[in-house]
Amino acid sequence: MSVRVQREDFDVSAETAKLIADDADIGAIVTFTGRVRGKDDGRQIAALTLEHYPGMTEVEMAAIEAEARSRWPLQASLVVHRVGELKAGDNIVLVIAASVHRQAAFEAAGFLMDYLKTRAPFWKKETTASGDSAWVESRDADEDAAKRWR
Amino acid sequence: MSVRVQREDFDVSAETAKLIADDADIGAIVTFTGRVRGKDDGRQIAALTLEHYPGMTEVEMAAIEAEARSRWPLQASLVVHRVGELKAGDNIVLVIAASVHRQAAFEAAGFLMDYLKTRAPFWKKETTASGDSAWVESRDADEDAAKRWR
Amino acid sequence: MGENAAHTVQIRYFAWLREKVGRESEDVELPAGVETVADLVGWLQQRGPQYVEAFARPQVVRAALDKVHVKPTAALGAAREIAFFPPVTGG
Amino acid sequence: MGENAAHTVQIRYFAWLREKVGRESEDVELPAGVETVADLVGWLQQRGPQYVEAFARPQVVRAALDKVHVKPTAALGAAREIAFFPPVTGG
Repeated sequence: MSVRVQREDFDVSAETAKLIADDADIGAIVTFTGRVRGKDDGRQIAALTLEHYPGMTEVEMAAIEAEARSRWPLQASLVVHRVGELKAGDNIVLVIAASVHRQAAFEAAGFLMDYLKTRAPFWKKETTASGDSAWVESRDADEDAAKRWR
Repeated sequence: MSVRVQREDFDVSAETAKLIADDADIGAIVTFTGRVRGKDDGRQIAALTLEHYPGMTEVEMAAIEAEARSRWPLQASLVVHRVGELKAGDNIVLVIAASVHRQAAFEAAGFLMDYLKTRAPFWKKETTASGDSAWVESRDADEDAAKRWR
Repeated sequence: MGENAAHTVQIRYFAWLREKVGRESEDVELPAGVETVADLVGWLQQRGPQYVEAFARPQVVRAALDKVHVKPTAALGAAREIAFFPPVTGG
Repeated sequence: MGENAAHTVQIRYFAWLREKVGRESEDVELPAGVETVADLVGWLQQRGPQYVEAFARPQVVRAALDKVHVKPTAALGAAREIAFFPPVTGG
């Protein structure tokens, strides 16, 4: 039931423990963690810079989370997105969805990621091992993934 | 790439870190945690006993994991299932699926849970707060969930 | 096998089948004519009321031969371990 | 508004739009006739080659009015903050 934009890393177990506390109705917890890959289309990636639109980011993330909670019976949910300079292997994004049964938790977590990828104002710039940098282009696959929820 | 049956609890972050190590191709990690709920159909649940069929359990879990890996391009996967005496709020099962992109990780984690629920020889016995105990009945919803992968 | 050679198998019971039968396992010598899982269930039910009750609702009894899920029509063949249990409820 | 009252807005640029325009934001007074997001893009492109280049491929430029996603046909209305950015690539 919260969204955060932060520079710091996150810990999945610690975030889960804080989120679910002692809610005895929760039987299913799905987490998604997105990481900086060391390769993209064959290029060696040394670093990734995450830029965002402060103010709009939080509003969009909260709207996406509210939409998920209106569609599925969630006991708890969380979206954390990092910004700033990241390197290969670093965590980028965390989504947690907790529900009584697993179907709602799985679907809500997938929905949160699909909408986050296509609506939340974040942009990635890759720096390769050779020092070149370029803005990551959006993937048609992400648009297609988001469309299945309409 | 492994399955375990154990009495001890597990830690999602620690299991994830061990599993993915420094695999730089992994961009997406989905975890599922199943917990003992404090209520079931309105009954207050004090404890849950997990019985299994030693030998067959491990064979079935390994077969389910192998099937997932033949269907999706997974960099890593893990299934841990607890047995013995558990109480409300305790973890029961952990599934982790890691891949380059998120779709494979989400689908594989969902598949692993659906197949585990309908094929792995585990049985739950609930003890209510008033001391009554009864074997949990299988859910048609679990059979239906497993069928969608055929 | 089966048809012309009786052989000894271990039968294992789990969950409420174990409770109803009153034991975790037993070794039995399969008599001639007991060819399939369903045959074995029928034969067991002649052995006492606890077996009759355990197998009273065949639609909620599952079986495995040597730790592999099978249907009631499966031939016992050379299986050494036959297990009976309710539909699984793990996860 | 819009039709009969020019008003000052802050325009913000993100990612490669920011790099091509060469600034993060600017305050501009909207001239009469600039009613929609698309009108504003057309007007900006008259202000210099960096804008021409930044908006050369309109299909990869997205806009927000007061931090809400909008289409190019959206009326600027009383918006105080107009943002231009590429398709998002977070997550």
